[in-house]
Order: sequence, then C-alpha cells, then structure tokens
Amino acid sequence: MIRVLYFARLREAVGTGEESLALPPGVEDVAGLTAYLRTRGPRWDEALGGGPAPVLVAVNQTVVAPRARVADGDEVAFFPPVTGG
Amino acid sequence: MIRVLYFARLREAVGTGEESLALPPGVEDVAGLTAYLRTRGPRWDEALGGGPAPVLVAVNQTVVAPRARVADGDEVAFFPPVTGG
Amino acid sequence: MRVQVRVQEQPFDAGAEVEAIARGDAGTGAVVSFVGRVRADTADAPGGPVSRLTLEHYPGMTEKALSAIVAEAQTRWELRAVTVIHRVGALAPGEAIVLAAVAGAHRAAAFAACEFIVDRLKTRAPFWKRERTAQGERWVEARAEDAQAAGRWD
Amino acid sequence: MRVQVRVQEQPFDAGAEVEAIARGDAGTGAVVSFVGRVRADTADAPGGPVSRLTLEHYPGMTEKALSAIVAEAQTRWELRAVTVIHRVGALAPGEAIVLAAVAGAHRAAAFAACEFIVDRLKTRAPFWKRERTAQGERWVEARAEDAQAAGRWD
Repeated sequence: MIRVLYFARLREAVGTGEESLALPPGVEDVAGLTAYLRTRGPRWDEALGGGPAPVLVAVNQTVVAPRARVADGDEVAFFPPVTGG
Repeated sequence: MIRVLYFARLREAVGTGEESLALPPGVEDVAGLTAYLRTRGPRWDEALGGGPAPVLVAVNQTVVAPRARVADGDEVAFFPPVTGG
Repeated sequence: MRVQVRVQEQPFDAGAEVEAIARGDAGTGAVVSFVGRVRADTADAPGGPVSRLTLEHYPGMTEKALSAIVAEAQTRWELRAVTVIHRVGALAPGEAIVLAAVAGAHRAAAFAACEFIVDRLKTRAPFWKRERTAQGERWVEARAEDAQAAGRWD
Repeated sequence: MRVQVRVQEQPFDAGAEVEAIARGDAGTGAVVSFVGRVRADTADAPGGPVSRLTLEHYPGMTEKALSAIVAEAQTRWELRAVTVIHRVGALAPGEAIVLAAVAGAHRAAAFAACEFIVDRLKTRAPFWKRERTAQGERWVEARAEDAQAAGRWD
C-alpha cells in the first residue's frame, strides 16, 4: 500500500485529501503513478497534469522529479506550486 | 566669526571640541582654513591632515570637498571617518 | 547555532522574537528580520480588498522543508541563531503570516541569509494561500517574481 | 510615508518598534529590520573582549544626515514607513546600538531599502565609537568593508 495526499486546489479538484491504495501493477515511479491516477476520469486527468496548472509531487515529503521511484509504503503527495510566506 | 568644531580622535588631538574665531584674512575655503589651523603647531598639523589619518570636513553640517567656500557665520566641523551603526 | 522553526495556528509576537533571538549572546552584532503580513488593499487583487486569508499546509513536510532551508543557510553563511515561524489557518488583514529572523556576527551575512530563507520559503515550503474577497474565495497564484528571486541563490 | 528618526542616550525596544512600524496599515506586506548590537567577543578586537562602547556624535548634523539617508531611500523605493533609532553615550556588550526598520508593500523593496539605510548610515552619519578593553580605550577604526558596502549604492 501507498499513501497518497492531495493539497489545496488539487485536493478540491479530485474531491479528497488522502487515500491509501495498492501500488498498481507496473507502476514503479512518479510518472507511472500520475498516469494511473489520471485514468480515473476527466477531473483527475485535468488536476494531475492534463490542465494548464503545474503540479508538484513529493515522495516521503521531498519534492522529486517524475522519474523518482515509488515503492510500497511510500507517502506520495500532489500539490500546486506553493504560495506561502 | 565662524564656529569650528572637532570630534572624536581629532577633538582629543587638538585638545578642544569647539571654538569661535574670526575668519583669518585670505581664508575663503575649507582648504585655506585647514592650512591656517595646521600652522598652530605640530599637534594641529598632524591632526588636521599632516598625519596618516584621513580628515572629513562639514560646513553647516554637510560634508564638503576642500574647495567648498567658508564664510562669516558658518559652522565648520573636522572629524575622522565615521564608525556608527 | 540556535534554530527555532515553528508552524502554528496562533498569532506570534514578531517583536518579542526579534528581541529574544540574540538575548544573552554577546557574539551577535547584527539581527536582521523579515515579517510578512496579510495585505488588504492589494492593487493587484482581482476580487477587490482581501477580507480573510486562509493558509493550508502539508503537516510533517512543512517543518522538514523549513528546517532544510535553515540548514542550507547555515552552510552558506556564519550564523549564530535563526528563528522561522509560519502561521496556518485563518488570518485577517494586517496580521503577520511569517517571521524569519537571523542573528550573526556581521550584518552582510545576516541580511543575505534572511533574504535567502524568505526567498526559498516562498518557493519550497508547502503552504498554499486562499484569499476571500467580496467576490468569493480563490487560491492565490504562484508569482513569477518569487521563482525569480529564489533562482538568484542557485 | 511615516518616518521616525531618533538619536538618544536611553535604550530602545527594537521588538516594540518592529511591531509598531506597520500597525494599522493593511497596505504593508513586508517589514524588514536591522538591529546592530555591541559585540563583546570580537575575534578582531586588538585589546581583547570589549567591556564598554561609547558613542560620540555631532548633535544637529546627526539627525540631518539620518533624515537625508531616509529621504534618499524614499526616492529609490516605494516605502510605507521607516524607523531609524541610534543610541549615543555608553553602551554595554549585548546592547542594541541602532535599529533600522522599513515597511513596504513588497519584500524586495523593504530588504533593499533597509540594507541601503544601514550601509549609508555606517559611512555618512556622524557617529564615532570608542571601545574599552582590558588594555584601555581606543577609537574604533573605519572599516574598508563598510565603504565598499556603501559604494554598491552609488
């Protein structure tokens, strides 16, 4: 199982802030997980990369590139560019 | 008459913080006044430009160049580079 | 070095933190601080004056990201103390959102480190702002200037 | 713009000034402040630890010079408030010598203006420091770095 988190605009777009899911067969990295999630429907597709807004991904609380590995037990978070400070 | 002020290291070197004096004949600018004051003795000569330490001059509370005019009624101040802040 | 990183819902006292950061440390010659506040009368706010700002964050990663930024500042400059406090939740105009305070022996390092921490925080710490105006609520867009400012340090 | 320039013998409360500078101004998004303090354990102090610092100044010209520096900052950046406070007389290690605080709509201007004011103050405001160490008293020498820092703004 992996834990997947969504924040801010993305959380609202996909309608959930957090879920647990079994790592789908063949998914080994962030790009693969993103592609899998985008197949869930138009809202998921647009929120996670099909729309105009950029998406950042953190694995175990560190921002990573699409080729970063995802393994069982990881925490993966999707969110828009940050706007704090 | 002009008012002449000395600060910090210069004040200690010349032994006074302030004096009033009649503008000496022929003295029209800062360079002329400085040259006149340096004739007062070795301590004055060294403190006001004969020594290694740089000297700043303000006329009416604005730092000026040696060619700046000095006229009756002016306040002229001699001091070392500033070290506040 | 004394490091303090806090993420909290409650307001903080920026003045007290600036006073406290170097208390008792006779080796500190310079304290530079930045306080970011909620502006109401933003000329660039599309929906008119902001009446409330809500800050969402990523608990767990937030503290980690802030600590990493402070740690990077420490490798770049000689510092004696750093305090970073960031609020989350609902804030009103005029309230302080963030404090970054840096104490160092000399001012050049303190100024640079403070600006570095704020620039990095604005592009790397997982906070998201939502503004309420008369026209409703909207997520604040990331600013190109912030990415540019942060890029100076790469 | 709200400008406050003070030269005083009494200690000041830097934290209270940082809190006060933008109070009630919902147009201020950034407050940057600098506090310069008396360091005791200066590695570069020839006579060992400093036990007391005495600041002499040029009454009349001092306030004028500080106000001119603030006025120049105003012409260079959009600012909403500036506070400059400088102490004179006898100070102990750890005490604050100077505060420069700048409030602005945005942080880049506030950071730049604050650093500008401090750099200029260090080379243009008529203050002179005298240090007491175990070896006696001596006038502090002007630093080449300060002239260099101030030169950046010319």
